[in-house]
Amino acid sequence: MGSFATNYEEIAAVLLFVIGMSNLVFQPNLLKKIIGLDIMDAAVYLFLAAKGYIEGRTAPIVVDGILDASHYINPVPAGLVLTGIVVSVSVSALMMALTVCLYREYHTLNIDEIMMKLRKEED
Amino acid sequence: MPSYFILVPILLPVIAGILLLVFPIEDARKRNICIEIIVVINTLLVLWLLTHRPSESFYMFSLGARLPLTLNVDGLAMFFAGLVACLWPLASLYAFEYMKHEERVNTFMAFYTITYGVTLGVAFAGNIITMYLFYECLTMVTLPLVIHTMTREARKATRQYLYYMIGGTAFAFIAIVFYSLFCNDIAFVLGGNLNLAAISNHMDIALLVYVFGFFGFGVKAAIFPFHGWLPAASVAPTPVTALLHAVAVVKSGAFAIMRLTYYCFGTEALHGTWAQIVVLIAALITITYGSTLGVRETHFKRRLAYSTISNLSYILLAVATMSPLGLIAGLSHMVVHAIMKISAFFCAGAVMHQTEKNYIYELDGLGFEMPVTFVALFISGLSLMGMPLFAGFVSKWNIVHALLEHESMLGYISVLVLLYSGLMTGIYMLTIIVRAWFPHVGYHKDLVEDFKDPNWLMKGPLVIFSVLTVVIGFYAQPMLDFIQKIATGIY
Amino acid sequence: MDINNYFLIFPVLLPIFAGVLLMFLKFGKREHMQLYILAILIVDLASVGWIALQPEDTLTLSQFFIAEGLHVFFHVDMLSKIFSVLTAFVWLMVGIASFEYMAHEKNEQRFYCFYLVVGGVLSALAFSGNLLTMYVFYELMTLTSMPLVMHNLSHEAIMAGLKYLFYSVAGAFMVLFGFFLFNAEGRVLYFSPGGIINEANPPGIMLFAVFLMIVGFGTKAGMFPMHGWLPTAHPVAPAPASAVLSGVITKAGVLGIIRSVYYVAGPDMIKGTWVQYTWIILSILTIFMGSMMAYKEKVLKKRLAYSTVSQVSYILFGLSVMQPVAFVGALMHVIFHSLVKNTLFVSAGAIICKTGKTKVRQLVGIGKEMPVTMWCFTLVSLTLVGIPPTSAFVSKWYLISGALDSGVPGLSWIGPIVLLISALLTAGYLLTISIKAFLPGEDYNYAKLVNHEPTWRMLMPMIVMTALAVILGIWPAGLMKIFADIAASVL
Amino acid sequence: MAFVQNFPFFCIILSMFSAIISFVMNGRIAKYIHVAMVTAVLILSLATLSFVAGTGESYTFMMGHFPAPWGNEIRIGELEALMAVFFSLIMMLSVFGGMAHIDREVQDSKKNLFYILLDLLMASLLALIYTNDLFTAYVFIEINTIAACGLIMIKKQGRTYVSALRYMIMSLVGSGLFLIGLTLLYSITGHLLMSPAKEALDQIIAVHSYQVPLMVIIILVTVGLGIKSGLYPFHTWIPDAYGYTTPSASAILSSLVSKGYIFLLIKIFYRVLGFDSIISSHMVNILFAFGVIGMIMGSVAAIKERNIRRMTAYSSVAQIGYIYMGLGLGTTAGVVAAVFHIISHGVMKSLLFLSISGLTEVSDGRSDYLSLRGAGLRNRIAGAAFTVGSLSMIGMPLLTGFISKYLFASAATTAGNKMITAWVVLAISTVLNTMYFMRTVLTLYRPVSAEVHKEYTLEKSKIERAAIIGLILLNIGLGVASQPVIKAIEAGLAMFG
Repeated sequence: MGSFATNYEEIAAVLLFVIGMSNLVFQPNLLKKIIGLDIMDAAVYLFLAAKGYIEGRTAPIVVDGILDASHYINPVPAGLVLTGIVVSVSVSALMMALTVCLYREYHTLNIDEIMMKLRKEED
Repeated sequence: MPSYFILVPILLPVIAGILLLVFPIEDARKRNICIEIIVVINTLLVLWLLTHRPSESFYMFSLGARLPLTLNVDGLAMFFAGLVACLWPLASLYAFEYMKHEERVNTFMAFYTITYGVTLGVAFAGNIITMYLFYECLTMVTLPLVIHTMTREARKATRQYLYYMIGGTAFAFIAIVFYSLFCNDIAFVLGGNLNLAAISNHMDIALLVYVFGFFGFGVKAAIFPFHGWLPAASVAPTPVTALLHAVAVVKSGAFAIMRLTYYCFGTEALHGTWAQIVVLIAALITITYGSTLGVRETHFKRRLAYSTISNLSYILLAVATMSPLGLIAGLSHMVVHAIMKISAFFCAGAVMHQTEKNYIYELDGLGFEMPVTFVALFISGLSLMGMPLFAGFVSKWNIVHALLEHESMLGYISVLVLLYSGLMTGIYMLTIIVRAWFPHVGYHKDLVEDFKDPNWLMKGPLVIFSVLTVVIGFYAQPMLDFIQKIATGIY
Repeated sequence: MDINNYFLIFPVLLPIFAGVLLMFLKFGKREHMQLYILAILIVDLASVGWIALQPEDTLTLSQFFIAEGLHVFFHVDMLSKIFSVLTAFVWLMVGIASFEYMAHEKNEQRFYCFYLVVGGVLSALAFSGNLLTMYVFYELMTLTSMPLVMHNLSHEAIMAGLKYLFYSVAGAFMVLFGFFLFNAEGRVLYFSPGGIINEANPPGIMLFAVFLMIVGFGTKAGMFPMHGWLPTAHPVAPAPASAVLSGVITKAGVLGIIRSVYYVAGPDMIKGTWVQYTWIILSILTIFMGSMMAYKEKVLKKRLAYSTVSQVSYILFGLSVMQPVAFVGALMHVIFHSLVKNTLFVSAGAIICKTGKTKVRQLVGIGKEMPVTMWCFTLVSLTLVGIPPTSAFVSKWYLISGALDSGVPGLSWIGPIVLLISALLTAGYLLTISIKAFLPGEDYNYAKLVNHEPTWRMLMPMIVMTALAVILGIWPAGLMKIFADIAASVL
Repeated sequence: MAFVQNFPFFCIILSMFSAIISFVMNGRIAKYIHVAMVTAVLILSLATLSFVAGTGESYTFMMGHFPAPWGNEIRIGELEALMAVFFSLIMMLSVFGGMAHIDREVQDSKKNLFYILLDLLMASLLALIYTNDLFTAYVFIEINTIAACGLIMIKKQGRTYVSALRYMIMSLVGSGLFLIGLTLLYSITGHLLMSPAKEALDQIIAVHSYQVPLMVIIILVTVGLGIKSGLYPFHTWIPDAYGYTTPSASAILSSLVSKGYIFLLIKIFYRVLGFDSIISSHMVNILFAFGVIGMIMGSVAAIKERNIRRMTAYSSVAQIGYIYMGLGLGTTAGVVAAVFHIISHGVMKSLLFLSISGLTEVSDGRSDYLSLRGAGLRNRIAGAAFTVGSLSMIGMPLLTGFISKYLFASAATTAGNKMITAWVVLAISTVLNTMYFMRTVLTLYRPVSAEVHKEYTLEKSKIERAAIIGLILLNIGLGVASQPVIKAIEAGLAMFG
């Protein structure tokens, strides 16, 4: 059980991921869905960052002369995280837009009510 | 003769039919003449082709690896093609008269003609893939014929027909794929061409696949429990039911099974296995079932349909004996049943066409008003029940021979079943005759007396078929010799 | 192959063609038609007689093959001669008698045309030299005699006709099974005295086949369990029809059994097997049941029909014990019973058409009104009961003595006992009629006694047949010699 | 290196640029740009295909100046090139086929957006096909999702919004799972490029360490992509998404977008995780099971459906079931069949969706069963197209559907205990397909009295007809001359190894 003590970031990440995903799927409210989505993504970034971090090294930012690579942590995950953030931002923006459109149509944020109204208009 | 010539009789009717679809001919007379000319020419072409057979098979093209499309005229093809070619012109003659009062005759006739070509395609197919192709096409081109009247029940029947057919081919497909993978060479060879070495340790799977194939193709041959479409499909106009039930569809089902059994899987692989027993029993059940329900049915054409169900299984029973004798018997019953059943259906059609009577109990005393029709019906009835001196007896005789060849209990039982079904046939055919000729005292004569026999277009085929029935019944040897040659691979 | 052989089919074709022709002929007066029929019948009898006079086993006609193994073959031996002559003779007699009877029926002409056709078919049946031919004409007989049954087209007549048809067809198919089986054995089924298979302890299936053949032909002979049609069909048919039905056509069944058992299977094959025992038991049952039913029966013709059931089973019993003496007895009973039963039915017909009385209790004092008829009736009744020195006494004597030393365990003495009981019953159900007819009792009103005697045309046949029945009983030697020869040849 | 080798990269860049410049253009020009772009991509991909087929071996194309394992790169094999050709072709035909509808249904302000989305879709699909880098794959998955979502909601109706939302949620879950699987993979291999990752994994597998994480990775990646491609239990978004948007969009969505994910999955199976480990972990059996269930359930749902667009959408569920069944057979033949079915299903489905639009517009714009009576007689070409599509769907010989059926069935023969199941299910699902497609065809050709439907004056859009005819020909062509395609697929799979 020692591994739990050492990889607590991973555990946290996984927990967050599950929380976010369940929100995304089960929340009736659109905004909360989006929040769930963001939590989910954040969990992944945490995970990545934790993977990239190496005990007792500094961020790979050159301040006073280049030290050899063994002083720096792995920079790739950081890059990935950045990219990921960009992606997730755009996705949540799209979700927002969708939410706005839906609200204009149905004057509610509750997906169930929207469904009900949709059925009504269909028949 | 060059082998590509085989393609001509297949394409000619198809093209003609498509042309008719695109440029309809409104004047009925002109249309009939055109169609009859086409059909007759095609028949002559076929007969000529059969007499001058190309030596090698014609390779069209390949759908893919192991999927070549070839046409070939071997003995079985000769047989089936000859049968179809001889019956078709008569059938279409009959159809002209019958369809006089229907709507959308152009479409009908177009597809009727196309079906001719496709059926020939089934006959001439040189390997099982090609046969499958034409087999599927046959289903599709007969759809418009079945649905033609567009009544509710016609549409229902058509859907049923379609689902049964596709379901059947879907299962036959398995057998085809299996065979195409595990055969030495996919072309039809009498005696089968299965690569037994490759499947020696999965024999049961091969047998299972064969059973799939048998039942799959058996759907067209209306084997129990996949017979449901046939009685339902008798809502179609009579020329169609006659064709479906007597020549094109059901026969190509039986034909396909013969191909599968004798020319693909091979009898020595199948003989004496559980698969053989399964198919034999299925055929027996079908015979019993069909003839029994025929007695119960009071709708004229549906009764004949049930009779077809049982008679088709005579053929399958013969095939299921998996012996050369069986093939002979099956083929002879194929031709005999074609003749007598098409004549029976045409009689039913003539009655419906002249009197709008659909049910047996309405036929009281019609025999005196429509003598030709009912004499023809009587002859075909006797032949169906296997009366000696009529064609039906000859084929039944052969089937029994095939069954009793190996003295097995199942063989004896099958003979008993055949006799039972013969009795039932006697009951359901002769009751019609008795009604027609011996009406009860005090039947309403005035109701029937203004009816009369149809004109020669309808009568002609009837007479010809009846004569054929009697002639074969009296002197069957030439036919049997020919079939013998086929079954022993001389052709 | 000289011309005589072709003459063989003359007595077959002549009545058939004459009958068919009759369908289309138009006669100004009934007399003309009667003359025509009379002429045909006489010529027929003459030709048959001529054939009968030819020396033994010379006439053979084997020109005609349907297919290999299917051979229509005519051959004349002693048995054929006897049956054919009997048939032709009875046909003539009943024909003459029917002229008067049919006066009060409709569609006379149709009746006679079928009457003639059946006559022809029967002689063909007698001449047929192998099972196939026999089967063909057996079926034809069924089909052509059915119209006689359903002549008056009342509902029950038609139903009776159909019942007759289906029973007979069922029987015929049972026969067919045996036929198929023997053929599969690879034997050519030309009748030969003593049987062609005739091997001790044959395979069980063969025994089963023989049994089926016995039951199948037994259908026509009204043997239990297939006797059901007989009491239904005879009463509804016109009297002449029922006369020939029970007088001759039942004997066709007997002929069939003789042929299949003694000329195909061979007695040695059956002797001592379960087949023989079941057969004996069945015939005994039939004898007993038939006479009981006759005893209970109130309607005259029905009573006669039941008596036929029991009497024909006398014959079958005689055949079943497989013992020369009994065999002779059986054959004699064939002749006698047919004479007797025809007389009975004809007189019953006379009563019906003259007085319209059908029930037994109505016949009180009828002997006063139509003495000649009733005298014949009484005489033949006595014959049938078997009072010496009348004919049936002789036949029964032979039957019983044959049965007693046939050495069949148990049944050899149960049979005779049953025969005696049924003789008593016969007396019970026939003589009571005569007694009532002549001794109506004092409350019978002699005042309004009118003479219903039919004309000579009806009386003559009765008298002739009665005379024959009696005389043959007194001087049976000639017949017996012939039968003894036959018995010797087959056993 | 040969100049041709740059083409794949050009394709991606080209489509992205055309998207970008379309922003400042109006709808018409955007359309032209798009068409030009797709045509160019088609030609370039053809060139690439011929090149790769010529050399007979795949090559990697380095993006930027860092070699593997640091830099990002794309990899081009025969299969990839084939897919690119096919995708661009279908894209083109679908857009042509629905042109008139696009003009009618999409409001003018949004027209250029529509084409932008198409361009982006093209770009992301190409990238998914070519990329050799897992994280790039993820990024383009998301782009793909966004573009698809835009296409779904392009009609700007409430219904389309809702379906877009459902689509979004499902596919976000999917991509989330995929991403976390990815990161796990990275954490145990330390690589994101496929080839080095595979090498690392091979060592790991060789020493039997990290078995649980490997299992988790396989499950996460498969399930993630399965959800995105609408594998049976996760198919709920499909009918809405395909059912309501404009025909071209539904054609493209059903025949391309989901296929892109499947192709990526196959690629990952082969090039990262290794097909053997997939088999040894019982993932294939699970895929097989879900695929088989999907084949049946999708068709059953389709039979219940009265609106034929939704019906066709449900049939795609069944068809995707076919593909996963093929993968689940766990043999190369099965994968070949699956890939071929990706293509043939694309051809069939786009044809069906386009013809349906042609049929509905002669039936008062209604797509439910009853109002479609006789539509085939009113609009002959659409009727013919639908008939061909249906026949192909039920596996009529001479049409492409037959070939894929044949491939599946013959692949099953080598699949041991899955064989019988696969066969029977194939047969059953054929029957089920018949039950809804051919039933519809019969309805289409059922004549109705004239007063039921007013006379329609079809505006004869030549381009649409041309596209539909092109698709019909494609169906027949693939059915008749399938051999080269199959050969190409086999070769491409060989290059994967």
